[in-house]
Amino acid sequence: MSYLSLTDRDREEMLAAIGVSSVAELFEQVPEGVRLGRELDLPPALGEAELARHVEELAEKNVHSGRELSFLGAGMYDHYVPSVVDVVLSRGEFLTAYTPYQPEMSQGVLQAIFEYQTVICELTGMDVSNASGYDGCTVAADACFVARHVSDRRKVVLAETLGPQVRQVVKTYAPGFGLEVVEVPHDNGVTDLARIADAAKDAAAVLFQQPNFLGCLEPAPELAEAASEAGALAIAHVDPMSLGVLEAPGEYGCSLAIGEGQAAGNWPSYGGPHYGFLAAKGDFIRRMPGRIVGETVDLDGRRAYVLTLQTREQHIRREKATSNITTNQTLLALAGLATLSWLGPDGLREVGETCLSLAAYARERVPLEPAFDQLSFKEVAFRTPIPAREVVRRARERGVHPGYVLGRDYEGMDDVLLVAVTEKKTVEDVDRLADVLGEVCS
Amino acid sequence: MSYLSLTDRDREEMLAAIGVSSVAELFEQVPEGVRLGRELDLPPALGEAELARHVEELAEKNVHSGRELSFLGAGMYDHYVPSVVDVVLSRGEFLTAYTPYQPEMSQGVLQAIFEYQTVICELTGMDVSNASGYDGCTVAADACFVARHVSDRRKVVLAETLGPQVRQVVKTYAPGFGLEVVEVPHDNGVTDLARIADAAKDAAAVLFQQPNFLGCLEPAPELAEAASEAGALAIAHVDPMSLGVLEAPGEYGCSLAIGEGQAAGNWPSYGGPHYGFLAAKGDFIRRMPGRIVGETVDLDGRRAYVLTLQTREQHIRREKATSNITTNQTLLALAGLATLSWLGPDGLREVGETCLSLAAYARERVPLEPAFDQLSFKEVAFRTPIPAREVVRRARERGVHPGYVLGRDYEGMDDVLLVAVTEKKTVEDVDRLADVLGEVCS
Amino acid sequence: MSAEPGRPWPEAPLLFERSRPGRRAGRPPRPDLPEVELPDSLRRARAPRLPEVSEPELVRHFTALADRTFGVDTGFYPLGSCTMKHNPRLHERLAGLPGFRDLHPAQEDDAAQGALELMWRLQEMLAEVAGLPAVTLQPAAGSQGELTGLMLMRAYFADRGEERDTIVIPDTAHGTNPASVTMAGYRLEKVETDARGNLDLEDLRAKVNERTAGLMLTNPSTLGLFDEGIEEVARIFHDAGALLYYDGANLNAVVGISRPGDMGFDIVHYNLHKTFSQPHGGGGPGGGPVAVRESIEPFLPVPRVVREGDGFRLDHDEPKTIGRVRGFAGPFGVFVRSYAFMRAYGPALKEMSEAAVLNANYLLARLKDVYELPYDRLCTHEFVLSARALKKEHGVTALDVAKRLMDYGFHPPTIYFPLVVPEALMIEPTETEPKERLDVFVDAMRAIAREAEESPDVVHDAPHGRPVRRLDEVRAAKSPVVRYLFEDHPVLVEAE
Amino acid sequence: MSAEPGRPWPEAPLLFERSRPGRRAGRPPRPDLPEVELPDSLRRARAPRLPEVSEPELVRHFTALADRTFGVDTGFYPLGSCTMKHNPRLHERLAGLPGFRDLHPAQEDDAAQGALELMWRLQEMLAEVAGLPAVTLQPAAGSQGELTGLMLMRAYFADRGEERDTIVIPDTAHGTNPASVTMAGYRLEKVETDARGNLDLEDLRAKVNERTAGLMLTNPSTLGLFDEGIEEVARIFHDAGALLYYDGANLNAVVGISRPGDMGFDIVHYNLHKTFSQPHGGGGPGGGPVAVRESIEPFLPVPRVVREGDGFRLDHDEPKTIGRVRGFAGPFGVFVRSYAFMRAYGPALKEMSEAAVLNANYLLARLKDVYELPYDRLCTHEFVLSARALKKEHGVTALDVAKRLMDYGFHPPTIYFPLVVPEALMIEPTETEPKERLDVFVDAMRAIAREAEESPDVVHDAPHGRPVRRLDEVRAAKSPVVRYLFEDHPVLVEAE
Ligand SMILES: Cc1ncc(COP(=O)(O)O)c(C=O)c1O
Ligand SMILES: Cc1ncc(COP(=O)(O)O)c(C=O)c1O
Repeated sequence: MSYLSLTDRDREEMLAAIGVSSVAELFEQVPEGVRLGRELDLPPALGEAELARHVEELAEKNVHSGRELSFLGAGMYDHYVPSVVDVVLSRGEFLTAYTPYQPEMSQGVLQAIFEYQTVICELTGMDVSNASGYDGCTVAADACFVARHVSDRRKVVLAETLGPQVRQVVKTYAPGFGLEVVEVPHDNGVTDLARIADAAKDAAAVLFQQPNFLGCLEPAPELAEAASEAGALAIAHVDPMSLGVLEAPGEYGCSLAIGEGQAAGNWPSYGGPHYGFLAAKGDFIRRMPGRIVGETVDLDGRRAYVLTLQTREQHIRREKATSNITTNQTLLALAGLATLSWLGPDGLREVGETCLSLAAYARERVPLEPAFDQLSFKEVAFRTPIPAREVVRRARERGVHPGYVLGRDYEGMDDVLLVAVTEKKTVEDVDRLADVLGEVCS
Repeated sequence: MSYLSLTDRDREEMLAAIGVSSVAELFEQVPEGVRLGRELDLPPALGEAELARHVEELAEKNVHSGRELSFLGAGMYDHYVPSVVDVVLSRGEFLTAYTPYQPEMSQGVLQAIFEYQTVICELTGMDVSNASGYDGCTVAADACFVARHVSDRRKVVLAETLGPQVRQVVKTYAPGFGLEVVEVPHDNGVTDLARIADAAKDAAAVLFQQPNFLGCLEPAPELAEAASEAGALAIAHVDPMSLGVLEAPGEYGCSLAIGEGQAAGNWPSYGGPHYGFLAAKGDFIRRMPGRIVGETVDLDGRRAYVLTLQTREQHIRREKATSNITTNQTLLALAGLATLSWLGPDGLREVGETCLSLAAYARERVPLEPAFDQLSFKEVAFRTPIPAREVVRRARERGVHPGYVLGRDYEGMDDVLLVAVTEKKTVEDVDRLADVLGEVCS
Repeated sequence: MSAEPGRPWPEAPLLFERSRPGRRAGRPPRPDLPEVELPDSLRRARAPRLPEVSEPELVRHFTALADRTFGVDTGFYPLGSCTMKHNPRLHERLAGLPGFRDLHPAQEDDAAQGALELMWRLQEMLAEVAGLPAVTLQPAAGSQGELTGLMLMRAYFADRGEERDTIVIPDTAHGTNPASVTMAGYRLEKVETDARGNLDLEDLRAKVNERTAGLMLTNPSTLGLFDEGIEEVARIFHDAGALLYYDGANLNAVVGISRPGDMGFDIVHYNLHKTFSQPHGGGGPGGGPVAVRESIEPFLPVPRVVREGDGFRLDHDEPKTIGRVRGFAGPFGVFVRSYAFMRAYGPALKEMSEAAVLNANYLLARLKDVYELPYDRLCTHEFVLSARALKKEHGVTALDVAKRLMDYGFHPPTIYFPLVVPEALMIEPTETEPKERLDVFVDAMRAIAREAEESPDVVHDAPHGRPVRRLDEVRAAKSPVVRYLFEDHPVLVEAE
Repeated sequence: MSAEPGRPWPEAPLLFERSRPGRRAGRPPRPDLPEVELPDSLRRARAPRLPEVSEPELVRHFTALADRTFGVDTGFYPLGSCTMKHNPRLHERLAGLPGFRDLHPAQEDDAAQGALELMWRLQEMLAEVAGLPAVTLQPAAGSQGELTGLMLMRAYFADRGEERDTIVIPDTAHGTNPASVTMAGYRLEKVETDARGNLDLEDLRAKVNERTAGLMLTNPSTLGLFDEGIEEVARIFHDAGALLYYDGANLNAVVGISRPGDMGFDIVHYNLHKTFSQPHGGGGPGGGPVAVRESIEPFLPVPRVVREGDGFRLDHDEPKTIGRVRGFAGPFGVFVRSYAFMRAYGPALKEMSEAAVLNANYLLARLKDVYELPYDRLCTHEFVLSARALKKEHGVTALDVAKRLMDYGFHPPTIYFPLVVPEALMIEPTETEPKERLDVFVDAMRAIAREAEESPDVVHDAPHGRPVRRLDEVRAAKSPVVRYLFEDHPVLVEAE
């Protein structure tokens, strides 16, 4: 199958107009020596029906959340994705538009991004948000790049309770920025204040996560204060779905707030595409990485929206740009806008309350020791009497995926299972988890 | 959950503007005696997430064509529904528009219906098509109503090989039309010419199906000729997906052509909604039931489309209308338009060839006696050594639904299994069917 | 290329005009099998002239046509009698679940329990709403529900050996009612509407007798008024041994407030595509289930969805059934949507009707000083104004008002119906509209009334902002062009 | 209500302006459990001011915004360097299959075999297209592919104990290249383009030395020209022990015709959202896989998708890896689309590039007599014209031409890039456009050239048929308003 539109007749007329006798002639500019003298070695072409069947067969080989009762979280959550999202994703105009370089052609997507920026600022308590970053990991690297430019310090501090993948990405980027990375270990599931204060002394920034990767609520305000007092930027990595009940980073002294947007409006989709968000206080506006949409007027004085502050960007600033990002995650961010608007302030708060209650219920109901004696938002870490991997294996035989094995990322946590609940889970679901864990652990 | 938009404040302001003190007052026009004094006894309200989960659980209880290899046909077929259909079905403007009474607001849907009418006319070899009927059964009744008005005869003849449900619907409607219904039995799977000729003598119309319900190709041209010679209208019930390879009814003397559109662009969906099509030769245009879109111009001479010949319709003609239909199946018909346009003449022919070949292959490969010694389009009836119901039961245990038990509708066919193939089936699928039937029948 | 640069409506050529020989989109599977010989008499001689277009152009074509179509998703759509409410997108997801979408209707009952359970539960809920015990989901739309109801009357009386041949219908009735009466083989008897918009009881008593099979009534009526004499009306018919049929098109006004069964109706149809939110799809699909009293249940169409223990099945043999009115058990996809809709509200469905009636009365209150109100009462979910005065004083008709509304971004109301009101404007806001939308609609209606006085031409020439201006409908009907004719297609448009 | 009756663009208030206290759409589940106490320091004090809107209004809002957005589905979108081709709707179905959409990325490998197999097969196909053996799918977009490539260079040389700090980039390079160089901590060295649009070999030889880590090149270049000296270019760098990086943004020109690996490139990124049809979504998502030679494979990011027997798994421990550049294994949904796209064409992918190049050369042939062509050669999949003459003679700039094209129903081409061409108009039709679309585009471009001469004002004032006219972009940047500020929101528009 092909998606081409040219008929043989079209081809002939076009070649004639060009004044060549064959398509091959058009490629004479390609030196003989570098031409591929053969057909591409690719599997045979498929018609749409055959292709659909083939890919459906691949999809069938996966065990998705409809096939087992899953408590996997650890950064990707199965919060409910409302059907209004389908309106955004299914409209060809949004789906098939490029970055809105020509505002008159793209007022709709520009306005939507402006609305998204506002929603992110409201959630995080910030003044400016970009139009999205790649994901919750790369926005952390972006944030470090900002810190690198507003400070002459050459070190960033990462709380060990910050998502492992987030830390890994920062470590991959840091050398290019000329930044050294220091990690501060946790103590009983949360970050040690004294050690943060100490590490922050000569650091450009301190990054921590709320709620943290171990499922615990950090003393976020104190962490931010410790960082600021040491002259480092406080940067919080937050879960958008928690911000109906948890305080906004902007309210406790953070300069930047970042996060993974997936939980708000995107399906897990085996890891992407999703969106990362990055918001900051007003003073950082001209150091922000990525697209930003601004409000202005047209010649007739009509309100209108446009990509703005482009002097930050690479097509103008080139090597002096605040980032190299061009393609971002707009469509996913708009799904986030639709979801958060559908929830509204009350709905978001209710989601948060439900998560808090279910997590507390799980902590009681599950017949295992909580690994940490801390407050939870929607995740609880439990100690398992046998290796957590084995618990997962046995539980899955019973149709339940009990959660994430923290030993995957943390030394000495092979017997720690991170259980995630969202508002989609019911009391009965948690009961079933508890019963299955009871069975397989005894 | 509700889809209401009024806030308490809105309500107050509105009641004030109306000059009543409560919503209850608005209902005082409803006599005390007929008011429902209590709450409706309905299951509790569900939020979107809970509702989605509940309905998904219901859907999971069904064994659909993705869960077993199914050869069920008998009027509903799993031809491939191309993804362009999603464009039509997902656009809110098509989805949420009413019948296009105001042409300036609905040029898009009007033009699409005009295109649909053209496609149906091309397939059937007719001059006029309506904008769709309810389904392949009711259009048969509509056709009889047409015949009833253009002839003073009071009898319609139905070939017994015409779909059982089609015949049942005609029989339900006929008394109201003052029509008597006569059925002509089949002989070795096809309609007996002599008996049709005989029955047609004092009949207003003769209805037959090509390919017929038993999976056989009728001598359609001869049947039509026999009907016409007897002064009865020849009306063919045809499968749109067959009309790339099978002759168009308009070419062999039929006055009307009708059919079930599902095969062309609609999913089986447990029986609906789908669309029925009804097309006729030009002389019947002012007797056509249902909506018809016509071409005209606007005040500026721009080409435009509009519902036309409305004097046929009930809102003008009332009791003298050619039908009572108002709401029809437009959206499904447009899915048909998208599908047939996606296929084009070549694609439709190829679908037909594939069906013919696979049916012939099945006839060879399946280790059972064909019940009839006739040509097949995409369905073959086989005799089973044990009751066909039992064959179905056993085959389904092996993950294959082998087909439709003709004994459901036809006396003495409890041992006849109707196997359907479409272009979605592969040679390997047919091999698997053959092997399973071999196992379970021995 | 836009023939008129700067004109926002792009050209929309017909698919057939976009067609090029040899161009194609879909490529069906071609197994490696020999082609089958067919006798020439059966083999197609000339290929159908389907469009030959590529997929990209196909997608653009339908996108462009959608852009020239106005739906509830586009804006306010107060089309009276059509209940154009919001259609939840969730329903499209649910109807598209493989377990429903890919389920063959001939699948064995034991492998379709989820579908059967959904239909059975929907029947139960509909029965509760109507106040009648037995429901068939089979009819495809309201009109077919009417016809089914009339066939049920016929079967009911035949079974009792009674000869009744007349159906009484009010002058406000929708056209489908008389049309259904004819198709069912009944005689028609018209009855008048009185000064308050109720059935004229005098006229009624005079027309109901032993030949009367029944009444067909929409209540609230197409005037948007609840018949205050409904109890007496029911008495008159039941005393004469006749039945009452309820046209459910206006059910949106009274769900949870008053039930047709309690009003005295014996047979009721629902319009799932109105009251219960099946999107209307530019003309359809719909759903027209019918509910009846015990005495009529034996005659309902087959198959019927019945419960047996914890299971459900399709029951095909009911000796007294009228038979079947469409294929299979009905438009299942429609049931999924309406089931979801009712489960979302639950017992609060009453709030739906309350909001619908509140919205309508609010509009009425804010418009009746500028547009004539033939029946000066509180309305239910819709109301009918008249442009008679505007026409007399400024030559501005209901049609003109409707067309001008388009320029303000609204779909026009239903016009010239019901027939008893001259220059009728039939306005139904539905429950899902927010007050702001109603307010701007009021502003527009009032502005148009002013324009009618100050600058009638701008109203006469409306619409100005749509892809086309007013059409030559006479020409369309006089020399109908109802299909594309390729090289023989008449050139209507000089411009092209 | 449309402030200007008859104006086809309805008002589009911000969601926050549609908001009303207490109004809502979604109602999340609330289990019957006690609320949890939180310390005040953690508990949110002031609720975020998210919009409070009903679902019906939410749907209309996004529908209205979509109507004010132009996509490939709307029409011709010849945005140079962006490869705005048709995006098959099938891909949306496939990416939405529950087996993919609802699959958690931390799911055990044995329960994600279908996803892993799809990624592995995609890697294999991409490797064949690039002519390089090892592929990572992780990078989120082209820019991140660039950065990843540069990090690979750093790791590669570090591993060999070599000190190299400079990356050579041509003056035609896209802005992301220099930006990536900086972020990777490299120095930048610019090289000139010669009169034929190839790299200036003299200049190049002078600038490549033992400090040179590598070259970043787009080939065909952003001028749409294939570098005729590419073999010599490769020799120069390899002789100096440096590496060549291929910016794959223009790969659509040469798939199946010439492979970067065969050209001598050591590292390649692909833009799945350009060449391989991931819809661009108004800004993203994208996918930027990177392919490399054996010698660089050990440094690729983790996790890597590897085959083991008939199974597949994620390999996390590669001692020499640069680490991870984004979460999980990459934007999986994008992979599903690109995989399906490549499987549809199979070996015929070459025809895709042939058609893309044919379409571009046809447009070029029909336009070069009215617009200046700086490099008079056959082009590849795109070409760059200059409006310099128009500007000199009639004061009509590339920007004016772009804006006026909107009135003819087209999305404008890329303008003012590449920087080496004054008043640049960079036009890329892609392979999916039919000839008729190209012809009407040619007509429009020629018509605009005429208008520039005869009625330049209509061009200067363009667009006339869009929801807004030209914007005050200076004001937007001078006093930025980048979020809604509720009661403190500045009133920009007198009208409102
Ligand atoms: C009062 C009334 N009755 C009956 C009908 C017919 O219903 P349907 O269109 O579902 O066949 C309508 C539809 O507009 C109506 O308004
Ligand atoms: C030549 C070139 N290089 C790199 C990029 C950046 O790619 P992406 O937008 O995928 O990050 C682009 C995008 O426009 C481009 O045109």
